[in-house]
Amino acid sequence: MEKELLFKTNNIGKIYGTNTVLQGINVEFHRGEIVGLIGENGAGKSTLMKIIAGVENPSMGTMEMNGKPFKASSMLDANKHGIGMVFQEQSLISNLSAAQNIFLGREKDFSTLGLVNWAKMNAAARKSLDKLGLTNISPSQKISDMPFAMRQMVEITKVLDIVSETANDRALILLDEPTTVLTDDEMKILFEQVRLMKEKGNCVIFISHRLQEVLDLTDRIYVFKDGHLTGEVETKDADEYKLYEMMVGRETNGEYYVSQRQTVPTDEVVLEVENLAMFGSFKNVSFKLHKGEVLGLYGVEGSGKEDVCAVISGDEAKTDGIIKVNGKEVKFGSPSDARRNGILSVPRDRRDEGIIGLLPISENISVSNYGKNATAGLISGKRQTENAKGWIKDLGIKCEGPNQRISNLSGGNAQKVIFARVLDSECPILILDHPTRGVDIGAKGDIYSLIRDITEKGFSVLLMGDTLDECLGLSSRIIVMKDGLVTAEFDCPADNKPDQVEVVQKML
Amino acid sequence: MNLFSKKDAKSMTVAEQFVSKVEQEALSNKIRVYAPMILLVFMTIVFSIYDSHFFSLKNLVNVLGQMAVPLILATGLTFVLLLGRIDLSVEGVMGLVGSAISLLVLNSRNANDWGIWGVILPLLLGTLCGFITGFLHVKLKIASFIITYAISTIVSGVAVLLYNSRPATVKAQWIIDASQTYFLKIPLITWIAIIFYLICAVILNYTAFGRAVYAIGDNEAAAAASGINVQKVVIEVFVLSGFAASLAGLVALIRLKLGQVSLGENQMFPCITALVVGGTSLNGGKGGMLQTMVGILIYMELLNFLTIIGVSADYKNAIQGVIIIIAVALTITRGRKVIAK
Amino acid sequence: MEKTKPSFKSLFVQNIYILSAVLVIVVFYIINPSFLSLYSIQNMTTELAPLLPMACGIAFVLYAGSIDLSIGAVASAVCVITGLNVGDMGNIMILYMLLFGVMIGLINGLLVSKGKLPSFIVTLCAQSIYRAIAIILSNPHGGGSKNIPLKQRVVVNWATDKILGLPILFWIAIGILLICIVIERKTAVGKSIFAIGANEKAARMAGVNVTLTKICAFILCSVGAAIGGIMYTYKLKSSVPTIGDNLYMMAISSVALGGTLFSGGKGSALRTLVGVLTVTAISSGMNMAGVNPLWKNVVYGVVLIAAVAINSEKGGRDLIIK
Amino acid sequence: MKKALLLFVVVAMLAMTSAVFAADEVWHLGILVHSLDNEFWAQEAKGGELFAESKDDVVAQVLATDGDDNKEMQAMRDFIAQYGDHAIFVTDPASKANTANVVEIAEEAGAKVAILWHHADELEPADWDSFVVHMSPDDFVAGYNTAKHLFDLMDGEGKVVALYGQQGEDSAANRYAGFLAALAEYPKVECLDMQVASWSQDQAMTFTQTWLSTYEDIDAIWAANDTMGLGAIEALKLEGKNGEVLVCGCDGIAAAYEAIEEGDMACTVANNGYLLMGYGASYAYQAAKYGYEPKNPVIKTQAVLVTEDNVDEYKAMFIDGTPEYDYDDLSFCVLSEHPSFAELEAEDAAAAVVTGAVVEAAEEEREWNELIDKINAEIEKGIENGEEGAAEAKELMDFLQGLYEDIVSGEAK
Repeated sequence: MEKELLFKTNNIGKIYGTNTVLQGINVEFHRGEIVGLIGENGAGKSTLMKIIAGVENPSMGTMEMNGKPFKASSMLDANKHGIGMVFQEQSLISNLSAAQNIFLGREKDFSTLGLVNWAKMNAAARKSLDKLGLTNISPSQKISDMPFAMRQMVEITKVLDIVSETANDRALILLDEPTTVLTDDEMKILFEQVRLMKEKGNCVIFISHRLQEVLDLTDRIYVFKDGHLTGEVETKDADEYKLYEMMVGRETNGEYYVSQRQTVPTDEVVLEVENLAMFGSFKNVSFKLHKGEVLGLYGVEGSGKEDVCAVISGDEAKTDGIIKVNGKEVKFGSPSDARRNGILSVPRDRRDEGIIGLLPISENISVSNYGKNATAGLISGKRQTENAKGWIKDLGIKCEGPNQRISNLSGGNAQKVIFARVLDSECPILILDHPTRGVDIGAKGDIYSLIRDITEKGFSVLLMGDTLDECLGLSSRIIVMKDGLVTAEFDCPADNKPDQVEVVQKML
Repeated sequence: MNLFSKKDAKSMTVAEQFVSKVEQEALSNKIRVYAPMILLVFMTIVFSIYDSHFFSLKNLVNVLGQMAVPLILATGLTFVLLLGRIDLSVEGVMGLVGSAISLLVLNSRNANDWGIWGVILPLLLGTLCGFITGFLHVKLKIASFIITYAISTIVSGVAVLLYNSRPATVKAQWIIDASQTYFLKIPLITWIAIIFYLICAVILNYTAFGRAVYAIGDNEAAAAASGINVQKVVIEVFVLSGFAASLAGLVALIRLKLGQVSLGENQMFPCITALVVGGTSLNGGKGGMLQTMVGILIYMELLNFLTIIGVSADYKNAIQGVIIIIAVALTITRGRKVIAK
Repeated sequence: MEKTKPSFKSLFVQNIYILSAVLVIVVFYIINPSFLSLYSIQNMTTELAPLLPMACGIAFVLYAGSIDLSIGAVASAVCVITGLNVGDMGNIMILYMLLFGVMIGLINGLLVSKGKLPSFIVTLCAQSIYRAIAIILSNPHGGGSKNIPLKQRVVVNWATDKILGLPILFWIAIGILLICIVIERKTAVGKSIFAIGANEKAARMAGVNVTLTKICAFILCSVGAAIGGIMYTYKLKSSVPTIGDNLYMMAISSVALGGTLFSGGKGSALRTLVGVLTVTAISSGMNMAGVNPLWKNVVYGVVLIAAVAINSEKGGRDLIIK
Repeated sequence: MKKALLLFVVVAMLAMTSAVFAADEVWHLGILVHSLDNEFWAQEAKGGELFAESKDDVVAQVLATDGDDNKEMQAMRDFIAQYGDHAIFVTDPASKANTANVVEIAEEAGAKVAILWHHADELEPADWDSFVVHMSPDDFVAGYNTAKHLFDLMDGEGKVVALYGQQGEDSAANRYAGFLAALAEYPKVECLDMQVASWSQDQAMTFTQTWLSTYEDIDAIWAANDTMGLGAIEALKLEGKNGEVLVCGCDGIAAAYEAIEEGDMACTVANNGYLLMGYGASYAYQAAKYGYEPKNPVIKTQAVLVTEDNVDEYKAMFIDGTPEYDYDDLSFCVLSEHPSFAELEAEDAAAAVVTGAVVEAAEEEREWNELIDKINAEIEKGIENGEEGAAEAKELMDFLQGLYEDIVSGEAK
């Protein structure tokens, strides 16, 4: 059965300055289907979504919706045409209620003489939430009082509501990694809803890094690489490996994690944690980190692993337990205390906690260790620049030079700058908190070999991997956490990685 | 922090700990929200005990009368602060509008007698000033602190030019009558302020515009993504603040009859202080009309009390400063990682 | 390798802030050539001397993304204390007053960084406190300003002597400017201030000691204000409890004029110098051009808006600067 | 050779004479006032301008100082940068202390300055070349007189409250000191409270309202200036107590006169900015142009207590019109209500009669005599050198002598 064409693009492209991020994209979306969009970070899929949703203007090409030329000047405009997008980053207003967020910008429907009838709005919100099975969310509850997953659901509700209102089941809904912070149950509800939307004749576009989800949910998959559309497959013909191949152009295996260079940890303990606890997050956590070792910390979101890292990096305060560095007990009030004791982290949230956007690359590298380029307390700008140039070369950071603003770099290159910063700090213990999150696969490989390089030099790494695969691949040992407690510890020698299923059993 | 014994905390599972932590946070948030109100009640009780004059009907009516100008200004500024911006131009606009009205109604300087238009046109002029401020702020992308300061210097300069150094005294009988009109023992100007306050409370809480103000103050990018025309709302807020300043100018003129720039002097910083004491955040997004009222009441009571007990004028400002730092420290909401700018 | 030469255009855009000062000076020179006479230049440099350290000081707080409204009052307090005592105690007062500045900055900084209170409110309250101190201290002397007795003026006269035709105060101010440049470009503290202003969370995670850095910024600011106050004493040879009442807005607006961002993370002492120069030139120039005093505020406001609009960097910012 | 020299001398001489007679020298008067947004200061500025209008060779410019010492110095220097020693100043100084700087700057540039209101301790006009005169309606006296008037109306008995001006300002302090001095003279008058209303009408009103609710029986409110007095009156009006509770002001602004007419205000002091600054300017001008030095350079001007008895007169003079003064008659302004200034008045009146014209004539004569002496010396030299030259010179000399006499007699007509 040939489905009715809902939306198509003709040779869409996008250029930022001299940088072409998207080129010659021709995609078609039909009514009643779910289309997956996959590709590495920076492959261009997010840019395409933004163009369709009216957030960005295309540099070239045209689009058609319902057979008519389509051009959205703003997101609101796109909404009116029946296109709605759920963003990766949270875009809710935290001090407004769920109902107010869902109908933000559309209060007119509930107002008489400009005054909004909140009861009416809450009732409408109730209805929309119920439709998605979100009976546990109260429309009058403030967003700031909700857990993250709940917020995400409100966001999805908001978009679905906007679009279904105007599009009469001819809507195009874009979901940009909606599942990152959802629990399994929530995910199931979401998937059900997405399928329901599809049944009604809408089209849903689904972006996710979790290939299994894509395979579960979609009918058809577009694959992007380096700003080009490189493939299109029917989901029923695809499997995870095939998709990997299409995205990356190579298979994932031990090679990928440079396992042959995995170090065998020495006996020297650099960091020791005894009965560490943070009230309401984890307790009784004990482990030892050896010199030259990569110690993986794994668990689901909310298992407490994030807070273990936060406490060790000085970002959060522990409520109990002991941290010892090189056998000496230490107390951290802030990350700067931790740094002074030789511990520094690569934060997970790169944009918020990693890069210092207004400053150039060289300053971003030196910020953790100004003293390195200083004589008698005075910093030499020249030495700082030379230092930055050295790192740019060593880590292969693609940039115009050390004076370029870091905010103009791509995710992978910005992350490499952050790596340059922690390495430049000469701290022997590094906490890598999702070091490859939002980094394209090429840069990922670079980061993996970099981790091998530094452990060979005697640095010790506490790693929180983005995926279990990554965590297992990189670590010499892995600690699994569940509900705030350590549930298992596995040795992961290069030639004998533990079975993934075994690990997963311990964390769920 | 957990007030129960440590042993208890240790024996709980992490999940239980989490629940109790969330509960505690919710509780402390609630306390924070109500802290200004608790402070207000506490102050009222302590002051009344300390000096019997304080809680006398006469004095309360007094405080209400003096509240008119600060309340109007603070109402307008609430919107500006909710956006995370600041408006230093209100003093200048007050002076300009007051001076302009005094020159257009029956007065001691010239032969003008424009009647009600003599009030309406200056109010529009002040509102226009607000528009210009907002427009320049949005279009030239100049920090609100600086643009509003510049506008303030300009409009107060214009005001002095208008009356050419010799301020006019209002002679229009209806304005003089207005200053001596009372309902329920409360002066008319205070009623004007209260009505304006209530209208603004409705605007803030029951209109799309009000929601948009919160949205922009909390997360400008997200608000824009939700289809809110950020620039338009920002300009509108400055227009509203300009109107509030104009109305405050009118009220101050009704109170004092002499139309000069100094009508607006030393009004703005106290108002902003009062707003912050009431619980409005200077970073935007947090606060509301209730907080504004509480803040203004706290501030007015403090001032009134210090006058009543006759604190030496030399020390009064210093004492006031110390008390306000303490009050803000007690009432302000801060997370552990919240940045104080 | 990827070394690209900065284009003329980008150089021009980067340095456009100098243009406003040049423009203002040229305009006033055309209106009245004696604007650039030696005497007039001496006058303007004397004028600029106390304002420059104050502006340079508060610039650090602005780089860090905070604000300090107390600098005027601090200058008043310092001016009063110095003026009343310098005659008897001699130039050692300068040292004491610098320490006083450090103390004030420490208190402000602690309240802001440790107490997590908004700097706007903390320094607004500090303003009323130090203003009160200035007044209380001058009260036993009949209130108001009090000049250093003529006999004792030898102690302070050196400051207005001239080297190379320009007053010593000016050279000191330039020296302080240079120190500020060194601090912001060459020291960890200065760089950390920019880092926390640009992205406090990230700077914190990178191991920058945010508390200490903020305190340092406030100390630098208050010391700048104290230096300004001392300079006013030496320049006016008297203690003036109201000297700072308008100064803080003047200092803040001159920093803004130079194009320093109020949101933090950007700016330089050289920009501040240009801003101070422009402000001084405007006020001197208007006197010399015979502008009616009634119009002065209007002209000043308009020039301020125009200059800030031209000077501030806003490339690539979608959001409106708050 | 000798002829050439002589001719040069003559031409120089004629040039000088013409300069003296043609009076094409222009004096630039810098009028330094706090600002123009206050009625009294505007009155002062206007006074200075009125004086300048009365002279052909004076150009005035108003320089506002915002009450800021620093801006005042800057404005003076800016002015001197343009006009050098042809700048003259009359200033209502930003502060007492700053007058020392004002004088120093003027001294350095050789510009004459008249200072109003305050002058720093130890700073006496007599010690300085450029500090011509200090004129002031005494703030202390003003505060004293208004307070005394209030207390007299109260029959020397009752309760009073006081509104203080801006903290840190001299006028505020001095007026309050006057108030306290008067208070000390009336033991039965009790001062219930003093508050700092910073010259602000709004604050004064607020304080008064609070007082009215705290104290039952206030008889009078002493305010350090008119604006604050008017604020107090507005508060009284709300209680219907205007006219009942006595209020005073100071400065003499239009609204205060109206309040006196309406019976709401008991008294104010007409500080008379026109007179103060106009005559101040005149002193500076006379000193700069003719080298005139007043015999007693510390002058207390008339600062009249305005009550309902004389309000019409003062309103007509200062508000509805501008007073016309003969700025050459420097004796006019030297009056004072205060007894302690009686002798001053007499002395200075005598001194002040010696005004410009007399000095001018004396100066011209002196210059001529010098010239003639020079030429005579030249002739002496010529005689030594030879008969011929001497005769020639003598001839020329006689001619010149005749010319001079013609000119002088012509001038006299």
